[in-house]
Amino acid sequence: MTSRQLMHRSEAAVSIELETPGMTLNIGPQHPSTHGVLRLVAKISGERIDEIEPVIGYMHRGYEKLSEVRTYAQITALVNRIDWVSGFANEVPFILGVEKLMGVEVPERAQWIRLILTELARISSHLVFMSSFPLELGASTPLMHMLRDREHILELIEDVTGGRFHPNFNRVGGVKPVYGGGSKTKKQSMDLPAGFFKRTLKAMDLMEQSCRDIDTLVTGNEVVRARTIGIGVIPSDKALEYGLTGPNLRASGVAYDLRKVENYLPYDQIDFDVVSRTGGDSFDRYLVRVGEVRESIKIIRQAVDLIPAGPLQTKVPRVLKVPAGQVYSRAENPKGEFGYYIVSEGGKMPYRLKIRSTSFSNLSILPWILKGQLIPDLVAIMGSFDFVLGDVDR
Amino acid sequence: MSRGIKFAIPGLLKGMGLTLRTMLKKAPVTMYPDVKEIPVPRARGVISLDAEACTACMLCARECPDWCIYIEGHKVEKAPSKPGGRVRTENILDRFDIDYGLCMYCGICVDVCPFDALFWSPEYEYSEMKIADLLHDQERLGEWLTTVPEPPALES
Amino acid sequence: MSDQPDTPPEPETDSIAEYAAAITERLGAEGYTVEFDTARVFVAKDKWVATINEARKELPLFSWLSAIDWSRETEVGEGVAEPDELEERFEVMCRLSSVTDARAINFFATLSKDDPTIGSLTATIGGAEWHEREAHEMFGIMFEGNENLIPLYLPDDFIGNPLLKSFPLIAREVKPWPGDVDVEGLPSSDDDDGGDV
Amino acid sequence: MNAWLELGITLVVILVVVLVSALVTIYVELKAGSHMQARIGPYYAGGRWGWAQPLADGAKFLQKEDLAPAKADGPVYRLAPYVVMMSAIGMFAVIPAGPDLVGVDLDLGVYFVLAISALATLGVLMAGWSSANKYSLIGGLRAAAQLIAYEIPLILAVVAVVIQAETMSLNGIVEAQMATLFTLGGMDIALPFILTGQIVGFGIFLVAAVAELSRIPFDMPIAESELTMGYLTEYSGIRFTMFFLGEYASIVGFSAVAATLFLGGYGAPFLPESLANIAGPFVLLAKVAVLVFVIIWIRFTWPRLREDQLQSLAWRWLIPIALVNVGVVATFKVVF
Repeated sequence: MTSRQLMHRSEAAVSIELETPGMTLNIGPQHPSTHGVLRLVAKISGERIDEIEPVIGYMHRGYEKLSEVRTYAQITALVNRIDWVSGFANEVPFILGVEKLMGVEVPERAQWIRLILTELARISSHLVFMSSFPLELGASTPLMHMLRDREHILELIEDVTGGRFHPNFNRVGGVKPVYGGGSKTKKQSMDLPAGFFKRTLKAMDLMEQSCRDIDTLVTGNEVVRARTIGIGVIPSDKALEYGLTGPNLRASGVAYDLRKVENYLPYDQIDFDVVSRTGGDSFDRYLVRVGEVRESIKIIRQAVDLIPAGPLQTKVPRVLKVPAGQVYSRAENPKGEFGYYIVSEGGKMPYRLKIRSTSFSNLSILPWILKGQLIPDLVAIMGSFDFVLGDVDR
Repeated sequence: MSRGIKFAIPGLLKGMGLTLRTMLKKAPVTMYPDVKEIPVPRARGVISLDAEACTACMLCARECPDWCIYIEGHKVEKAPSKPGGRVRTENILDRFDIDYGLCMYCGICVDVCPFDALFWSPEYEYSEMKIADLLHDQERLGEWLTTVPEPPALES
Repeated sequence: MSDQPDTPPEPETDSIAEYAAAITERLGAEGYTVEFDTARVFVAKDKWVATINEARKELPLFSWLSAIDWSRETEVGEGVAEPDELEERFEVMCRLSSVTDARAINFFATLSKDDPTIGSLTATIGGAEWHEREAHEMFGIMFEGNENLIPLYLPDDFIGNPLLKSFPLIAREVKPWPGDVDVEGLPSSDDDDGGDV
Repeated sequence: MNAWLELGITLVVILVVVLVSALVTIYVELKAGSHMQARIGPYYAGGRWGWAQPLADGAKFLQKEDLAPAKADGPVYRLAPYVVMMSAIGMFAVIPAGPDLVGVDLDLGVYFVLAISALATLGVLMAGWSSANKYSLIGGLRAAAQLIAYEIPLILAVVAVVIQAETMSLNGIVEAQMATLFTLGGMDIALPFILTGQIVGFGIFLVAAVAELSRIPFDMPIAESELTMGYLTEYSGIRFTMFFLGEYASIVGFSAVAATLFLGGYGAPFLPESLANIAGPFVLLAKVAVLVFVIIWIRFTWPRLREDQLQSLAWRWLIPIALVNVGVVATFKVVF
């Protein structure tokens, strides 16, 4: 081998290196911005993403299979673990579906309690978003401030249901009983504890303050605006094609809110607006959620005025047997449309339960939206989607 | 930058004002092991057992989604309440264990108990170094009974 | 905050039943049922893709896609009410919904168990890819035209289709049901008390 | 032999100052940051207010295993933290804390400070490259790009000061700021450069210094939510401690340079000459403390920018403004 050849070889090696062939960057499943165990396999050149493949399933718990071996009462306990930051909102569509199948009428007061707790769950979920989204962008203070304020909401939920994250408060035909109801105790449903309304209204004032805080800290911050405005724009047709719902869809200009559309819980007696924006970028998705917290505050204030007195539980048999039939029941979860397709064959357990979880559909747009973005924008876009991995994997 | 420097600088400074104000305020922190928060009466902390009331009917063990309740019992003959009456049998509880390593705190067992034997207690300090120690036996479950609060007053 | 005026939705038809009848007629589907406000429209397997694409013109939101395994025998859980009369089959279901009012239709297509193959929607609905991958790994249904039918949740080397009724649930088999232990019957003699059951 | 002893004492003093100032800065960041976030931060270590938390953290880090990835470029990987640390120590060597209280009084002190502070980025780049980790690599490259962009406005801001002070010695610059500007009611009034036409330069210097330090809002080389921890990803134990101490010592170092160049250094109004060597360090300390607090305050309020936005901020805004600033200062110097 002559020295000439050697030189030639090294030159060849240098020119190959200068071409910088695409690098594969494995983001996750243990990564600070993937909210748990999402994994993204990205082909990048420089900091630009050429192609991205999300890998999910690290938290797949098989809830659809598990539901087939559980009674309806046991599934209620299971479903509020799907999207754990808004546990109560997951129970509602399931219990409504079972009630539809059984033809059970729910007393008014129980419906209003469900409504109030759903909205509390919505606020608490959005507060988690308002804390984690700035964190993705590098601001750590909103995280602590919003989690501090969420504590007020969790306290209210715990006051009523006994659980902060997993209320498991809904029962077919009403709400949770105090005890089993033996010879000494009467079977009695858990009504709202004394002073609840006063504390709720006080908490709502605090929530308004935290909305103002987040406006000061995040909305008005030029760095946030520079990082998010025009980043990750989803046009409405793409959003519909990928099944985006909730704030993610409403940020794209489609004012679709099941609370207005679907006839469930007494939302029709309440005056509130559907928050929607037209930009479809990360900043709009953030603004929609902040706006929804303000609307939820409005809803809860009205609900506290409107809630009637009365019974809480319709009589249902002790052993729940659900008549055969198929029903799809959906409700507006903080993250979007949450639905259950219940196939009953007349037994104690469903024959098949399809869980339409919101984050799963919302995340399915990731390969499309992240193509051609920069790595810092990936973080901003994913943060703006507000997903929970338990909700993706089920 | 999107809105021009006229909006940018005040926006940035307002945020700094908020953090400074927060710094000067007292932090809302409960120093846990020294100061303890009192959980609400309905808090689902731990399940307590009134063994006197339990009839070993197995309802809770059957309804438990996690299969974490273990009950054993035997039947005994009970003397007739009045002479010449029918001889009845009674269930005697031998073992009642809840495995808190498995329990998911759904409260179905408390809901279904028809004899007022199970109650929620808001106590929460029973973590263990070994998972096996989380299996609370009848005696341990009975100790929790003293911590069960009265149900709270209701909103009228 | 709202940029768009919130106009109350004006449904084209009075009820979901009438709408289901109308859309069945328009799309040339095989039939429909409506129960509990849930409309099901049955579509022939070979017209699946065309029908869904046609329907998306009026129901633009692709909500989800999944399947049901109708099986006479079940390994876990409760089976169907009358197994003898059941025709073993898969049903693929896809839900489209309107974004202005409550109209929504679940489209159903029946697949035989011998040939669980159906056209893929991914050409026009990008969001269907994940749902089809899920249905593929959970039920073993093939979606012709979806090139990327790799497992979504399960490990790559997983064997079996977990949501089939013939698939056992290991968690329920490795441990005996505590509820099975009934309280022991009367012992023959009172002094000999067998504690273990 | 006397010279060696003097050098030894100087070195020990500088090392102690570097370590203590880094630890105090870490503590202030922990504590002030916590309170800004409605927390209380360190509480138990040391008995009161958690004052010993940085020491406890340091002791913990020292016990940890010093890991290096199998494919790491060993010598470079091991050397990188010391480069960063050395750069921080080097800065402290020339900053005057009093007329005679200076490690080495260089005629080209400003030049030396800027040169040695840029070395830290070399250490960062070494760490990023040698870690055999893609996140580290991206972080290292970002740091390099950031250095190239922000060294220029930094130097331009300093050039204006040098023009005004007519010297490159740091002591000289402080003395220039202590020189009597005018007499008002029988009192000699001396003003720091920030009040005599360098306010723009001070702003540019501060922004560029924060960028050089990779602090929020310019912490893209670290960016824990994007690059996990950037070039620090693979480091642990003593080497991580070195990076950590180096980073915080650099914060103090840059603040001290800024205080010297723009805020009058160790000089204070109405401070008699005779006390300058005794009170000087405290005056400087007070000024440094304010600047350090502002840097921490910003870190706990703002999010981070994107790499290309950072570049456009430097090239499209800071450098032109800094050039104009140099021109204006030079014109004034020539005309008046």
